[in-house]
Amino acid sequence: MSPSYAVSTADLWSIAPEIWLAGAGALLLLLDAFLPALKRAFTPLSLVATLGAGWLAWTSVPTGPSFHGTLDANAITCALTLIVLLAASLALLASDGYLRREGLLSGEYHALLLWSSAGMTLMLRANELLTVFIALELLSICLYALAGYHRRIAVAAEAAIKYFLMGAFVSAFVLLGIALLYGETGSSRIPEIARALAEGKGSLALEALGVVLLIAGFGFKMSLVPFHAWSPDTYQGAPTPFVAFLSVAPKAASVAVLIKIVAAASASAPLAPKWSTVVSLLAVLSMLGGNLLALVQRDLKRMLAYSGVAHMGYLLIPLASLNRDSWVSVLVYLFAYALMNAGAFAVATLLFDKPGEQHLISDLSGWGYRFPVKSACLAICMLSLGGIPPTLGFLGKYLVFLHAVENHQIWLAAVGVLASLVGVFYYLRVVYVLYMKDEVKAPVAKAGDFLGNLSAGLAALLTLVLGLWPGPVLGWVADAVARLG
Amino acid sequence: MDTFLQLLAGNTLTRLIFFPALACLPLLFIRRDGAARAYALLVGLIEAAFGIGLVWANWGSPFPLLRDGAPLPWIPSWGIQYSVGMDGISMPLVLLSVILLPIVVIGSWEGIHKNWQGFALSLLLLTTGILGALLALDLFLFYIFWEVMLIPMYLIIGIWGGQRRVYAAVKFFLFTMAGSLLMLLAILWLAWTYKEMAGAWSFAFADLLRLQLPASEQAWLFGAFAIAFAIKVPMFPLHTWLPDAHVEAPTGGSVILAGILLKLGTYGFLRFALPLFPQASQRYAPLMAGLALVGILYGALVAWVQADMKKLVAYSSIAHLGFVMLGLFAFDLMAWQGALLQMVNHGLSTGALFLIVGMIYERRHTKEFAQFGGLAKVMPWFAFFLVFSTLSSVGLPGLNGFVGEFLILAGTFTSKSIALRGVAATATFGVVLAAVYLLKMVAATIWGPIKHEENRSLKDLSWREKLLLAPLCLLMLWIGVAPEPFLAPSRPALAAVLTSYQARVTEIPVNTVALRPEAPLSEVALGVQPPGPVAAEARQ
Amino acid sequence: MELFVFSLFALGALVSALAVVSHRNPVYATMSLVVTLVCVAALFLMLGAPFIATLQVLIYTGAIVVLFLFVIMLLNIQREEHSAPSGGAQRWAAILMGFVLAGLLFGLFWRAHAGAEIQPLTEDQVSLTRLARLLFTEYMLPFQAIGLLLLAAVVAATVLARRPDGRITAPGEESK
Amino acid sequence: MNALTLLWLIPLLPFMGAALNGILGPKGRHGAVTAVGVGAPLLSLLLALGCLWQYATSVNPAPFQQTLYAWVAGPFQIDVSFLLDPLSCIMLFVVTFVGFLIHVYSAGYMAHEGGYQRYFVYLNLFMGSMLLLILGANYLVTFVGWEGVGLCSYLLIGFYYEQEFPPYAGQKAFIVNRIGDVGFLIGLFALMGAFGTLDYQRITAAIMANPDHLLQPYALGLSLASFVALFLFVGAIGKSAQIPLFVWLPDAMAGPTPVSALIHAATMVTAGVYMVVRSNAIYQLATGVSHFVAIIGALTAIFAATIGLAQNDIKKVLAYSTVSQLGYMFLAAGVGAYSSAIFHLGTHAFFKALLFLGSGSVIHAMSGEQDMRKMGGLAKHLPITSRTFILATVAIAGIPPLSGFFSKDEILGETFASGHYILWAVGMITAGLTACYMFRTVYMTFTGTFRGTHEQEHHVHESPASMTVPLIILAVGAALAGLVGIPGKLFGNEHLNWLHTWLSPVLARFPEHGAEHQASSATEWALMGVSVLVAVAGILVARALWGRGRGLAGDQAFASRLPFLQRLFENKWYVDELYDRIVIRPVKWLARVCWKVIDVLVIDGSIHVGAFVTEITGDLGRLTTTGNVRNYALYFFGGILVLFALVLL
Amino acid sequence: MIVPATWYMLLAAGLFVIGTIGALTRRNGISIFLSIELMLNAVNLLLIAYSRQLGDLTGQVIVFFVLAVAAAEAAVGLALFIAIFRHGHTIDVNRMNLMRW
Repeated sequence: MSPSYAVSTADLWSIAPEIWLAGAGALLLLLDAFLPALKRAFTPLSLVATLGAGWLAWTSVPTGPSFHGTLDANAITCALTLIVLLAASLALLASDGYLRREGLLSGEYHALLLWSSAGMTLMLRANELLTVFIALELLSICLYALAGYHRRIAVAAEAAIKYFLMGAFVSAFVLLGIALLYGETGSSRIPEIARALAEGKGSLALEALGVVLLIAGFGFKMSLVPFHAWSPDTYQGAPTPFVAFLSVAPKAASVAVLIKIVAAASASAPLAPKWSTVVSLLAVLSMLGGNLLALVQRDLKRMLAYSGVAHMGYLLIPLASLNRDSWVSVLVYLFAYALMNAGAFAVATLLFDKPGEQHLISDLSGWGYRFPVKSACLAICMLSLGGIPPTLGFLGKYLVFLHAVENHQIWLAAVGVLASLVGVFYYLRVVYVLYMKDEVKAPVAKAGDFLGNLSAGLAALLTLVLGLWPGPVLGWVADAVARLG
Repeated sequence: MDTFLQLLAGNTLTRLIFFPALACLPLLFIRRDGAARAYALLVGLIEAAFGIGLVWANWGSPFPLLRDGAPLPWIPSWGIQYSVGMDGISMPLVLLSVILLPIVVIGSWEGIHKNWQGFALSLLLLTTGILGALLALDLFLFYIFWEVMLIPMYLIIGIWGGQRRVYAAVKFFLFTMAGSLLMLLAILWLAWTYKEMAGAWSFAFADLLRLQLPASEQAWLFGAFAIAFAIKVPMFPLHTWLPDAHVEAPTGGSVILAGILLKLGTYGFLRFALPLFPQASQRYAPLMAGLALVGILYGALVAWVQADMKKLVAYSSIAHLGFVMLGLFAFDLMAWQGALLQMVNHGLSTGALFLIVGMIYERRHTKEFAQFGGLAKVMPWFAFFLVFSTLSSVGLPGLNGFVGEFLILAGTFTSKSIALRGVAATATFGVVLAAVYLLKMVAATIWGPIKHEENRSLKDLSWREKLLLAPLCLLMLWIGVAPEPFLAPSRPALAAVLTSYQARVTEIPVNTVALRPEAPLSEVALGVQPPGPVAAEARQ
Repeated sequence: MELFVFSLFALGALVSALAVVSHRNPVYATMSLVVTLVCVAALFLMLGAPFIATLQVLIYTGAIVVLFLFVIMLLNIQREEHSAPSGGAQRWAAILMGFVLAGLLFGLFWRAHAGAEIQPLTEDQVSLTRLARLLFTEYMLPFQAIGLLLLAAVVAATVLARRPDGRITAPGEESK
Repeated sequence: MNALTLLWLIPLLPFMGAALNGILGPKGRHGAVTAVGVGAPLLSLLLALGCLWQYATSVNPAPFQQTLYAWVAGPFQIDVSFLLDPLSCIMLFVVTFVGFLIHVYSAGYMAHEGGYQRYFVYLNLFMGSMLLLILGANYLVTFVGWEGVGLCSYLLIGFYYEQEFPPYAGQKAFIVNRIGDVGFLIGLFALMGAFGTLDYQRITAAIMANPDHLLQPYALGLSLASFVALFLFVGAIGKSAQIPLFVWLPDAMAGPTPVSALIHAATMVTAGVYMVVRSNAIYQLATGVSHFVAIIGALTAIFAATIGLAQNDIKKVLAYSTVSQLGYMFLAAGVGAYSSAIFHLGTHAFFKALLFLGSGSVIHAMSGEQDMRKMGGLAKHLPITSRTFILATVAIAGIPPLSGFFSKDEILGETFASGHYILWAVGMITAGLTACYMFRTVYMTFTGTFRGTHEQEHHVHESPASMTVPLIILAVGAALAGLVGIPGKLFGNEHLNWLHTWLSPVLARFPEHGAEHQASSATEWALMGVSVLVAVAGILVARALWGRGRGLAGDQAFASRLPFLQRLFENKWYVDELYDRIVIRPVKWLARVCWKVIDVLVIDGSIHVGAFVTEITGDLGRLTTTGNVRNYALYFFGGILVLFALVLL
Repeated sequence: MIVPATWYMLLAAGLFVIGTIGALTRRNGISIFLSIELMLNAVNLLLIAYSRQLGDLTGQVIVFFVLAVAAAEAAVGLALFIAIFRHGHTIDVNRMNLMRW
């Protein structure tokens, strides 16, 4: 036996997007150091990075396992990768103006964001727990730094430290979960863990604990109730354009891992029905908790944070009856969520130009007339978040509920419906504050932010257009799931 | 997509539905109030011409169903189609919608003081939603359009409304949303059941009609649909959003809301809830008829003690639509004819009343009775139109309201059920109450001595305002004197739906879901479908 | 003999761990952590993982703890402040739930592995070569990823520790 | 040219007149308005006369039905069609003739009032609706006219809209009528259900073909015939101001006097009688209900007469008199004397229109004063008015050979003959009371000394020719109309009673039900004598109390002797107050409860509570986000334990 | 006597719980972080114990990576403490509540 240490070309191609992203990040760092004059081009350059990575993920990543099975790519991971990169792109576009305004434009921001994306895309393809953990840490560390990126404001530091302390604490639990699964099943590879579970190898209770810990860990990243408490604080304090990324991309990557873990854990016959219960509980708690708490928020970003909690609750509904079709609902929902949530934060970036201050919804009063286009974008995103047709958000909810109905979990859909009724209330509040109140606060005049507007406009437009003409999206997703074999 | 564009270009229902929405695009760049207003009027007139032309062109035909070609795949993975069609049931309401559109624009000409662009956008999108919901033959499509109506209306109430507009708008939205989400669940369930039975997804109404459901399932599905529609109608006790919405909405909003939006609820019952769930609807018919009766009397009573003109008219809507609901749940051709006609009638007369209230509100900025009195002296034309519309609303023979109420009540009374006879007889008292509260309104506004000095200098209706009301009043008179032209086109459609409905009711109940055989497309859309051999098999 | 050594280091680890979590002075707590880490390293050694034990001592005690001390000194934190009263409910809930978790873990481990036969150490298990081979074949990807991770960490640390105006200085200076 | 083919024009012409005047607008020239407003009824009258002539002269006249178009088609077809048969012929003549005269009168009476054009619009509208009512070939067309006249009544009562009271009175009239109309409608529905048509001729034919069908139990423990008859009668009660729905008619006097004459005396209020007679086939089968009709009629007759005794407003007296006379008509219809009812309807139209127009002339002369206490001695100032008025009074009092005598006596005779002796007695007493209060009116108005102001006295003058000529024509009618119904039996020639013969085709005959009451001619003579005596007695009492220039002394005497009765009569038996207490207030209270309690408190309240609870839950929930990261970690830790517990369980 | 791996596991569990309690009860951010390091170390011990019991080196590989991760986390975390100290002159997590509710 002579092991080959050489990394095969196929293996390299399988991480081409990550290499591209990492390289681009490093390049930006270097440019920052040596050619600071190019600063203005950082955002376009980083967009080239995300788009290029997307293109690579779309065209070049071979399906199937690579790197000794630590990675496993398929059409779905490709879709998820694109969703992550979409969020990254939107966030980067939205960031440009913010960073300039605050005098924070530097390569580090872009590099960290790109690396974080790389961590996510890696994590969602990872098929082995150690790789998952490393990728998780990679993306987390970048996120911690980005959350505290705005050095001058205290809330940003506080946001970052809260996120960091929670993240580190949770990492320890995730690691414990990995250790338990590894120790009891004898492998850290997810397929083998599934096989071992199916065979009944190891202590069932410890394995269950391991799975619970992993669910909790990724539930934390997805900010599910009761692991959600950090997210409003962090979202509020962190730079707004970055939150467009933070509120979407890690959730997309985490849900992929979560599904893998739940699917693997369901291989164990005695445990299989439990996961449905666990996931349903988390879904119900998140939907209700998120919406109820969002209802009473006065700060737009906090409100969106809780709304994100609720959305992750909806997203879990298809997981409660996990089958191949769940992916369709999950992907469409994630895609919609990425667009509308990133769009909402992009608009928030444009409208609230005083970092560190509260993002009071009431400040938006009457701005619907002062900023017609931005407000329209925000309104569309809000309606989409509320799940009102003909937006993409509705389509997502519809598919999620359909999945529940299809799998005899109509009660879950009913809870979802109830919760979204609460949701509609606070999403609408933004709309009515925008259009139906008289202006209370004069906005600070500021230079146009083309890229930021582009980000918001693109997100809103896609939310609306794809909601009206969802055929391509759904066809593509259905195709991806069908290719899963 | 290509086919869709072709449809959009041709003289089709598709163009009728989407023309207002497409017309919004240029509107995005028309910022000036005057221009936006004129543009909206232009679009409204063109749309009305389209609508009338379309109906006119097909008037002579027996009017079974006008379809835009074959259904187009919209979301093929879930069998969701773009499929629209017009038959005798939707035709009157479509006609009403397109006629009201320019009238609403003109009616808002001076009442809307700010942001005409936004108002016109909302109005046009709303029209698309309404027409789509009326013409959709696919339940998913229907739901989409149903919800599309919500936002513009919400904005219209919330932006251009009165003092408590936000409360009213949110209340309107949440009530309606609550109902429609339930309906969504029911639609999903139906589609899934169909998939389980037929092996493929479909939301097409024609396909879902083939489902023969067990009683228990029918019950909750009907319940979900019924709640959604009952909120929209609105039926007692789900009606409290309506007075608020009406009071706060601007004139144009009230007209659309009362004129068309509420009808979507009753239309939904007639088109979807009854044919889809025959046995359940039969079972709950006493309840529904009872609630309709309560609505008639309750709405009338509460209207009587209102101090605000708009609130009074709003509560009168509850009473009037109670008649429609009663007619629908009589399951009698005459009653159905009356119900359908009454939907149009209510649109005309209540629409006119709201316009009139709006006119006086624009002059005096109040709608309180106590502020008026004796206006007939200074505003004779106003008085004339107010009395005319009121009489139509009261149901005076010779005007439209009577025809609808008469057919409904006569149909209900003569239907087979003895209990309905009592209900109809009791409901007839609603006619007295209508006179009581509406004449109270007339008396308090235009009769008597002038009590407030500021009323002495009020200007009578302008040409614009007279032109606005004249067509409505002419229609009221026409329908009242010779209703047959308005009844004839819908009769075959209603008769067909009723026949097939009764055939379904008398089917032997099934314990598990069964699938009826397929029927020809045109008939399916009308609901014609006698129980066939497959259903018979399912019984064994 | 082995039992004795185990007991010694286990006890050392537990006691110093308790000191870590209970000592008010972070410097002492950090020093106690060193003790724990060393004890655990010794246990690694006993479990046949000499390479990891070495790394533990080098990285943890040599680098990380030093970093901690450095920051503690830099920030000049002596004791936990007493001004804000610590939430009693939080403390007791934490301790209670901690005991629950401990009970669970103990119970489960005991049930799962009590009396499990342990194989004597083989050459393969302590072989650094095998470890390295694993690292460079099966765990090649994590290995590469950790490179990026460390790079990111460095960048992140510099980004975060930078002064608001962008200069990298000790925080103590600005207060003056 | 066959005039009958233009039958449809008869109701249409007044409508067109109304429309034309409406288009002319308030600024229309006086002459033009008059030409249109009076011209349209004139054309109608001429056309009607042509039709009547054509109809009467055709051999063996069969009912003429003219269908214009289908109002509603389909399995329940209802046509817009007109019917000319003996009954509608009579009505047509009365309505067009009296109507036209009153139009002419109005042109004079209203000449100087504001809203002249509006007045004629309403009046023409009324004529059209009334003609629709009587010419309708089915219940629906009749009902359209029925409510149409109600509307015009509303508008005309409220004609002086700038005052407080008239609009209120109009509203009251409309609403009370509507209560009756509900009954009418329910009756229609039952007919519709039973026969599938509302066509008079087809329904009658169906009943004649199978009378037993109508005797089947239907609802409320009634047979179909009784059910229909009862509810149709409810409609008649409302329209014809019978107990208990008569309250609107006295208030209706707030309208211009010609209107009172036309609508609230001659034509509209008699629609109920017309409708009952029209439905006589059903009423004949509903014997119980017929009794009820008779009782109501008799009660109303005497009840209104008592009130008439104590009224001081000249128009109010006439109004109660109308109610009372309508009671007679229903008494007749109730005892099966349908042709007598129509007879009295016709004669009443003449003399009551005359009375009202006379009173209008008086009021005109008195510059709008209606209180008889302020009049007196007007005979010398108003020769034509006073003479015609007195003639009409004599007619209504039932003094032969004036029209009122024949018709009233026929009713009483038929009542007696049918065995309703108590009702007959009531009718007799009423006849006495009628004579009494009508002569009270005459005495208070025309005799004695003038009690008004000097200004009024100065202004008193006879009315213009446009008003007096109709008075004279009507007086001729009131005097001679009775001749169409000379009680043939007395002279042994049934056919002498032309009206009876004329109407007989309209009246259904059921061999087993309709046993003709035959009274001997001796009894007839005796009854006739009694009624004349009673009338004379009534007149003498009036003369004793109010005549011979006693002025108001009679009233005071009445009030001092029978204070309780006087107050009761003067306040109309407190019926309005009673309704206010037992109907209006409770319903209004209920309405407020519905609104304030059910709507606001219960429904909205529960929704608000729901929203509040939701928000409070959210508010409490947000307290969990303490901002302290250690708490968050604890939630996480706790969450794990809970989830794991869930898995273990 | 060879000490069975189970005992190491129990010890690891104990250390982990101590770390958890520490992380949850300390107010000083750095002390919390220290406790988290303790938790990581406990897991490391568990991994090595499993590795020993399974006779599989993967556990050791994981620990190897965890050490690196811990180092990276420490660097970032401590930098963060410096940053937060700049703003509030405290690293008491009880006082880091500019944002809540």
